[in-house]
Amino acid sequence: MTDANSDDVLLRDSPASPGEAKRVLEAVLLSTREPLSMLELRKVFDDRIDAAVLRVLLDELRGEWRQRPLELLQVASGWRFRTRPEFMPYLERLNPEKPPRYSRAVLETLAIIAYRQPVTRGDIEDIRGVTVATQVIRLLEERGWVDVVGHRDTPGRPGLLATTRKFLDDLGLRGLDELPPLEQINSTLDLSDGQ
Amino acid sequence: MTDANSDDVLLRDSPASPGEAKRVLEAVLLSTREPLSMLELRKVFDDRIDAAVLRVLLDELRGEWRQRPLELLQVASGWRFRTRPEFMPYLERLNPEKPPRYSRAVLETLAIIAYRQPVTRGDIEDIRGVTVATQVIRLLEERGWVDVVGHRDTPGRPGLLATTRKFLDDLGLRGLDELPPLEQINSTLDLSDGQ
Amino acid sequence: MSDSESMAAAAQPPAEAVASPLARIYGQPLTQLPLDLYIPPDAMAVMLDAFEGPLDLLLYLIRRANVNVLDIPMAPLTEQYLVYVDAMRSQNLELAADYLVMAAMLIEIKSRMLLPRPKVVEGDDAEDPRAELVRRLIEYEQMKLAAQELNELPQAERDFDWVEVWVEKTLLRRLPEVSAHDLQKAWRGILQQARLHTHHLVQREELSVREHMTLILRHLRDAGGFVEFVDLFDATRGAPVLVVHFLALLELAREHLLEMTQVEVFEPIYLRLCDDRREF
Repeated sequence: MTDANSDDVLLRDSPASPGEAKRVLEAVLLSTREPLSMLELRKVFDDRIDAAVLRVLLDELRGEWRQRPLELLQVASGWRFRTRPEFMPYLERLNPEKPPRYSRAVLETLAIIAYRQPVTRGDIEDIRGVTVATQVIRLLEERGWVDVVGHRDTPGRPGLLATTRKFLDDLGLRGLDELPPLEQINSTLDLSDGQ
Repeated sequence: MTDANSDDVLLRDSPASPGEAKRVLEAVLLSTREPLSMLELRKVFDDRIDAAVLRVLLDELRGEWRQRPLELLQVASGWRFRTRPEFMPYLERLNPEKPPRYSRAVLETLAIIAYRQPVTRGDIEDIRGVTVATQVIRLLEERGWVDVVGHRDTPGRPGLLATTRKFLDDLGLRGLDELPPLEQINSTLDLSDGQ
Repeated sequence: MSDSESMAAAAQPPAEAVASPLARIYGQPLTQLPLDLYIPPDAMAVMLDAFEGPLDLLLYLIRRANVNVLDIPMAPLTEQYLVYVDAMRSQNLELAADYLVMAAMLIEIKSRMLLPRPKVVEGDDAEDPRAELVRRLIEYEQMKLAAQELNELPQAERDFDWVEVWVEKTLLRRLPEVSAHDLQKAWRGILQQARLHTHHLVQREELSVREHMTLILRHLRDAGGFVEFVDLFDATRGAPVLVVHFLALLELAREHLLEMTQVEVFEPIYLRLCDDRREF
């Protein structure tokens, strides 16, 4: 697709113009609870819109919102509007319930699941060197960030934990490859006899 | 309040400018599903905004959204954004609901009015062999498919019902002669009679 | 991490004593050890919370001593570790077993370091007793840093809210759809249900006559119930339409739905709805 601007591209059918289609996209994306995949967005137009045109419209829409208090974000499951972080302090005044802030135990467990998935609880304990409390796993499961994707074929058949799509969505990531890269601490062991 | 424009009015404290305050309002109203009362909206600014200023900002915000796919509404319990009704059909495609159906009573009444017009309610009852509920007629009238075109000069002067132009339009017919012919019904019935 | 650092800093006596070295690490005298090991009793509980486990404590000790994680001086490290662990235990805190397991492991590694190691065979790496510990420390530190970075990503509900504008579902009243075919089916249903003689009720009906009956009634109603005969006909629509229209008119008269009046022959004919007296 070489079209830089959606105005050049005619929709195959209704709605009448790309501008109108963009307004439809905006309305739909602002009023939906879940991120919308390209498939769903095309369904909004009864599949009478090219994926490439849709892509251009979404990019334009994202651009239009650049200076505004919301941003259109592409996450793992699709497109969704979110408030910009600088407005959070105002929003928090309305909601006396404190947003979740996770302990180091929770964050480290999450990091191990995210970077080493799929892992068993035993794997996590090996890496952290401490017992992993059941509540920690449950907390992550209840947030919908982690779930059991299988079982390892070892005694006890421990559950294999992995991160979910919601985890990526909630952190504004499109895929695991967008996770911050791991610090390269020192890959080669210098096992000199010094001492 | 004589201020036509919020730019004249300085907020007593943060946020820095009325324009910024408007963006805050926008972010808060767009991300909250429930209507926000003036009290709550003032709380967003830690009560450091005059109710009158807030009022002006809300009016301006409503104006800014006039041409956009959402509208800022003042309802009984406060202010909220709402998706404009014309975008509902698109949203519907994401979660299609089963279309409602008319009851048999409604369809038969409509069929009789369509094929035998103009007819009185008594005529319909004669043909169907049962009483026609007032709601059935009213439903068809409210739909704009049926109306009273005259009265029969018999005791009680019953209204004569006929189908409307809208009925033809909604069914995609150019005229009543495009209704399926009744002979076909005859032949179907003949077949079943012959059994 | 900052918690644990500040903790240790608070625990550190101000004087930087220059004493005879307790041990030499890479030729450097180790004088730091005893100085920062005094931990105020009330800080102990915080201490346990501050470290995420023995690996975390070890990393803290290593990083603070600024030694290479790949070449850990086992003796002083073990010693420091044990001092911390003892201090923790002395507070009657239920010390996690993990800390004790690690203590045993450190002691074991330390003692193996003292044993003469087998000569390195060509192409075969001699296993350094610390290798496993180092591997674990590196992996843990990697995850610890990753956790911090994850925590810095904007997070739903904490740093932003998803947007979901209210949709008033009732605004869209979905109306049932009806097709001409539905009407035909309904009609068929009526007939079957009533078990009427089909020939009696259903006959070839000129639908257009019925349609024109409705048109005429509507025309009359809109005109206030009274029109002149000629106004009812639009000659431009062709003879067949005019005929059907006329037939409809006659049918309406026959059914007493309208009256035709004429004062004299060749005078205008007027049509009046039979029911129009209600209005006047």
